[in-house]
Amino acid sequence: MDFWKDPLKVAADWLMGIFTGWGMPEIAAQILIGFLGILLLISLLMVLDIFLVWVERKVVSRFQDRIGPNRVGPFGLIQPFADIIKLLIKEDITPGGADRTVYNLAPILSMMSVLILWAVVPLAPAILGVDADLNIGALYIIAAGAIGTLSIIMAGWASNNKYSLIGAFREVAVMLSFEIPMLTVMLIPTIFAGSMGIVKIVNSQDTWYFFLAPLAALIFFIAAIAELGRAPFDMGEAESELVSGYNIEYSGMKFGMFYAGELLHAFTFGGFWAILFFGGYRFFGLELVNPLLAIAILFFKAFIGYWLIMWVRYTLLRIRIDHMLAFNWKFLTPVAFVLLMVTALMNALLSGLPGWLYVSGMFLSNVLLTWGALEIARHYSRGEREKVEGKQVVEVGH
Amino acid sequence: METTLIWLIPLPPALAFFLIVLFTNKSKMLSHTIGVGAAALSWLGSMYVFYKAITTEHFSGFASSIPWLPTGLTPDKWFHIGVLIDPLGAAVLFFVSITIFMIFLYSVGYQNFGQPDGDHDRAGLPPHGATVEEHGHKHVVPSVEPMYSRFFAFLGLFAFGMYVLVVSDNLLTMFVGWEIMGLCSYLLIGFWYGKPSARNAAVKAFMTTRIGDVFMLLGISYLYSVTGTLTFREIFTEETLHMLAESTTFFGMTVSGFIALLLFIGTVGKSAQFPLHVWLPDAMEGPTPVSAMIHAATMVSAGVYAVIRMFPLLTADYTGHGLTTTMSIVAFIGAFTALFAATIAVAQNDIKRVLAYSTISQLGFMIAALGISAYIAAAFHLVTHAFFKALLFLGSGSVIHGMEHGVLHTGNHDVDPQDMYNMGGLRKKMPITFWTFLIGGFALSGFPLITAGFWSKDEILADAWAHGHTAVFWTLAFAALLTAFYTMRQITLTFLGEPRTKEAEHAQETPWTMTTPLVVLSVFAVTFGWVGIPEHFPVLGGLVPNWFHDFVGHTLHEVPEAVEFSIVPLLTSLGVALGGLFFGWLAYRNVNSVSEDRLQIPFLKNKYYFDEIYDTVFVKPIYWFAENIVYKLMDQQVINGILHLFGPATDGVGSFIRNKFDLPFINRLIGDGSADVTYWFGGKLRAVQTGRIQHYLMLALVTFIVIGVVLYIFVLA
Amino acid sequence: MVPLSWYLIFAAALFSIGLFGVLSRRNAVAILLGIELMLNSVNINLAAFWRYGKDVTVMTGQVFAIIVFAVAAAEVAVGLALVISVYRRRNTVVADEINMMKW
Amino acid sequence: MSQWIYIGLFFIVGLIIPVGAIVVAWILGPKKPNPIKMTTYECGVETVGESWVQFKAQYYIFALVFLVFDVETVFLFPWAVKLGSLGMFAVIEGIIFILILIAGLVYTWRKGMLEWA
Amino acid sequence: MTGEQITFLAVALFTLGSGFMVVTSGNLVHAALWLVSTLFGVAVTYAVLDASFLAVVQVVVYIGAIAILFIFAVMLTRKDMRDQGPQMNKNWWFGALLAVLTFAGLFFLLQGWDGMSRTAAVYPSNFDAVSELGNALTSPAGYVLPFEVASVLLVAALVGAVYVAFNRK
Repeated sequence: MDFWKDPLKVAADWLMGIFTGWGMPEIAAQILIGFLGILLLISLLMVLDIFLVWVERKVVSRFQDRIGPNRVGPFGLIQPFADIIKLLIKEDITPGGADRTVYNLAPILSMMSVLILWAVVPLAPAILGVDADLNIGALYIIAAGAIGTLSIIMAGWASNNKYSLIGAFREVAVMLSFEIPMLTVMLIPTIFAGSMGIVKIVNSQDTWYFFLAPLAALIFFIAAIAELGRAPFDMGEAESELVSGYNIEYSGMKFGMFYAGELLHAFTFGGFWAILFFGGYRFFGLELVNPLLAIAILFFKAFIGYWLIMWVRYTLLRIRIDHMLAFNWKFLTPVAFVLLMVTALMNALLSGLPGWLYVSGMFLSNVLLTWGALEIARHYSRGEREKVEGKQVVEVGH
Repeated sequence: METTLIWLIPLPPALAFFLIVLFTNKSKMLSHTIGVGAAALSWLGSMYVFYKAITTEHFSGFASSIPWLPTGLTPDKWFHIGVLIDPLGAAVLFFVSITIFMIFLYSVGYQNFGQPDGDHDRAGLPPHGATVEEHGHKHVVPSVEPMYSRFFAFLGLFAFGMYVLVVSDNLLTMFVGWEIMGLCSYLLIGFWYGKPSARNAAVKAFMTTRIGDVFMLLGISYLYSVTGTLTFREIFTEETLHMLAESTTFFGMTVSGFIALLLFIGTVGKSAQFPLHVWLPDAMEGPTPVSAMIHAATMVSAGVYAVIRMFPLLTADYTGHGLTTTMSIVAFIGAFTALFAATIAVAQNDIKRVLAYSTISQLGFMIAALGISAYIAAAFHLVTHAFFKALLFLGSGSVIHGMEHGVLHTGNHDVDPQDMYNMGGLRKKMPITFWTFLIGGFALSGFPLITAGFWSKDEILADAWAHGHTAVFWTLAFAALLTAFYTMRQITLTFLGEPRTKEAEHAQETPWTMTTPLVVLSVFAVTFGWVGIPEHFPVLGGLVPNWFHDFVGHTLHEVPEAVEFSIVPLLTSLGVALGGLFFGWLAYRNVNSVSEDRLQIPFLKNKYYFDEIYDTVFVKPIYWFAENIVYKLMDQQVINGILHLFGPATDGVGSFIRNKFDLPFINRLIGDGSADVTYWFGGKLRAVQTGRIQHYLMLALVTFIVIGVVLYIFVLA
Repeated sequence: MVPLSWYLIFAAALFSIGLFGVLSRRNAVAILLGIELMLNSVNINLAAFWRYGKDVTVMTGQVFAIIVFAVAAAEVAVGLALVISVYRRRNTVVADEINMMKW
Repeated sequence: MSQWIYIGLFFIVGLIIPVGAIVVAWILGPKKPNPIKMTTYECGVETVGESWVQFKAQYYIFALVFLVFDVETVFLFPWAVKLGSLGMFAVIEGIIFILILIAGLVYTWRKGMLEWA
Repeated sequence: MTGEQITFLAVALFTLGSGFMVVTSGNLVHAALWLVSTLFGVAVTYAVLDASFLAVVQVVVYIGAIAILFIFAVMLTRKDMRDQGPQMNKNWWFGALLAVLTFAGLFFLLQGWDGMSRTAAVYPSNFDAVSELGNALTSPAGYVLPFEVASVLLVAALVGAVYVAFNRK
């Protein structure tokens, strides 16, 4: 068994041998190995998370035409570790009126809700996470998100602070609202793959679903940003008005949990975007060469997604909450529903046609739908504007 | 084809109801178009089915059913519902569809479609008329009903109920239709809810019929628990009926008899038979002809229809000689009602009340006929009666409408346009109405040979005579005499002679939407009798085959043989009809005012004081009950429902007993005992009535647990 | 292997707890919480019956459970809406004080 | 079942890591609480009144609408899974289902419930 | 005592405990949070029962939506953060009695049933419950009508709730 073909497998077998050698029952050994594997994965993720802090800071500074961390270590690479140490040795203060249990539970749940997402991430053809025979992956993502929502409202309520409560309400309202279009577009890969299992979705993406449903991919992206509560949808922690939203009363490692959680969450959703619409770890058969390579491909795609999220975040302005919700309920959700109907219909109509025809049909329908939706939206919004500012003459070219 | 169609027949009115209620209720035009259109559709469907039925050789019925509710019962785990049109059903469907269609058409005119809105009309009150400027001088014309669309919606729902009842092949859906109609009659009687009298009448009708319906439901449940099915065809199999007839139950009655009795009580309520007849006359509070005609031609016939349907059950244990308990009860109630209602009708002055009572009496005829197992005669009379009574009611409506014209013209609103003593000489003013009404009247009083009423009534009498139920025979004969009498009285007072009031002089003929139905119905009122002429009838017998007999006869397992012809009933019916008519004319040809009416006996006029009796016996105590509860609740402090229920209840029992012994018995006997009982109940029950959801829950739960334990101990173990 | 009885008794216990909540909480919202527990216990039963039924491929149990989800959602939506509207009118959510429906 | 064991492990580990981090921080960090530190943070301004703010009913409405749509969308997942093999009938079914949803959405919209304020 | 049994017992105890806290805890927000943990326990029970879909839906719908709605409702219907006054009504003990009785009755009836000791059939491998569920929900032979009616029900609930609580007239 060649180690480089599938290192983890080899390691697992080796451990298996050892444990059973110690006279441990088969099943227990398996569970223990699984535990270790998961521990390894999550620790790596945490490290990655720390690295992400650096990435984020670098990228934002570049966007804002600064240099960013550059003192500690080459390119300030050591900076995040310094931050971690600071967070660790910082005194964590619990405000007076806080509801201690809930207050302490919130950051933990927040972090957990992100970490458990990785349970269904197929890292490579050989390392399928546990998703190998879990047929409800898509919903699992949402379920984890639900726990995240809960953690936020717990944090906001428990810290007994006006700002944090308002922040939590806003955050939750936004997350809930954008969950609907997200769920709806998640149905579309499900339709194509004929299964909710993430692995099946990945494996059935001989053509990336992005080409079958670009609009769905777009909606998912937007909804994901809102789920993450990052700019332009970062109403929950609108610094200028709410200082920092639901986590205002948190300090030290607890705050660190929220912060790290958010970053990792962003990265994870980049990953899911890639998985659902860009073929996950698949890249023209390259993934078959070596599992590690497959993982690299997946992370690369995830990174692109993450980078896009950052790009949006640091480019766009914060949107007012009423606009945000109106945008979701009056535009995104209806469009998502219509898209779902159209996709279902087209899928039924075009099935049986040669592949290229099928794909192009799907693509075209999406494009048309997007165009129509935008047209309607433009018309509507112009009407609104005219209601406010009276008739406007829009010269061509402006 | 037919079966599918039968499924579809009830739908259009229901759809019309929802359409009107939900969408089109703003536009009167649209609403009545939809309503009438729906009625027409159902009518066409029914006609097609009927045609198919009469053209099929030895027609025994179209039936189809679907599994509907899974029940634990074996072998067939499903409760089936379905449609069934057997000969009887076809006949009923025939007249029901026609009459319903006619109502829809008629109401367009009656509710003054196309007239201007009233000056001071309010929803919930009858239109008061509108003043219009016409070249210079203004004058008053009838104004359109404010709740026009709603009216058609209700009619639609009603029609739906009736069709469901007719086409359904099992007691359950039949009962559903039955109840829908009960609701609709409530809605339509109280249509002008602005009038207290209408409100009360509506509540009265609803309550009274409920009494019957409860028993009917009991009967249905009992039947289901015994036979495990409610489908007619499955109940009326030889072995089932035999089984039912063999086994006996309470009061030593056979199960079949008992169930039939329970179902019959439902009919008593629905078609206003003797103890529960009080609601029907008050039902005339509804928009005049239409709801009245619902309560005359279709809905109340449903009651009789139910009994006819259940006929095999009723006669399951009937050996041919000696009526069974149930049958004799039925026969007695029918005959008694026939006579008793007729006597009341003689003394009524309200044109519609007369007809109302005559309806009760005619229904009595049918019930009596069924009681003496004159199956076909009853069915026959049901159909003919539906036609001519519909005709009469629409006619009276037309008369009233005409009178209202007069009232509006003179502007003297305290003249009651329904009082026959304000009419007279209308034959010149409204000829169509007159002639059609005359035909209807003659049919009702059984004018010999030509009218439908004669043949059906004659057949009932003949049956009664032939099977030797002389008591029934003479009662009915006398009732028939009275019928002819009051009919003629009505005609004389309304149409003949000279106008007795200015209003009557200015009455005028009604629009075509109202007269057309009259003409149509009058045709049927005459001709439909000819399809049922007995073979053995002298001269005419056999000219036309007794089609009705053969056709409807096939509903039963063996066609009942036609009765032997005998001269007595023939002479009797000739005598009573002609005699009654003649005396009626003689007595009233020159009566000019109420004072000269020698039959205004208070006892008759006040309907034997039935309302008063019921009031003291039932209504007052209920008021006591309510008042006590409410009053007690007012000054009742916060109660801990259950906790206090146990305490006071025991204590209450004690005090109750003490009262029983302390107070002298004589005091109780003459004092209102019932009131005190209710008072006591109220006092104890109020503890439960806390308005707290949780207390109710607890009480429910306690009851549930107790029942469960009891069941377990006494039944399962 | 867990026998069916465990699930049923577990469900029964959860049901009774919920029932207790419904019967004895003062706050209307808390009462609704109790109702949620009861609904869940029912669902446990349904799932258990599906799993322990003769044939796992017959999904009736799960379908039923899913319908119960829908019903629960509807119940919560309407129930809480009622509580809120009562609160807005009477400024209380205490079930004992919502007792005007006496006659 | 088996995959759920692993997911359970994920939950456990997912709990252990943050808990561990926080505990470590708690051990390492100094603990010198004083009243000023304990006060609610309001940009240094003294807290005025109850730290409870009036809850805006709008949030509740969005939660309400979300609840309904959430359930309905979840209902659609089995449908989506089976869509390929069930053909047109199922598609129509689902479309009707979604149309009913949209009807609900439209109602809320028309009723002005989606407006902020 | 197999692992499965231990798991089940642990989960059951956890669930029942949280359930008890739901109905007893004084602070309503805590009660709602306890409800969350109860629901989570139930979700795990589903997982133990191999009803994956139910388990996930339980989390998505109950924890993700219903619990949040409850928390919002609590916050909407309270004058300040803390509850004052007793949380139980006067005859809570009677409610407790009834609850116990109910449990006793259920228990009694259940152990009278012969199917009680039944054990689960082996879960067929490569049996995709979700797609089977999809079949059941969408095939005309299955539960199409409930499926559609459910959506109608939900929309009706939405309309009703919105109307009852917040009609701005």
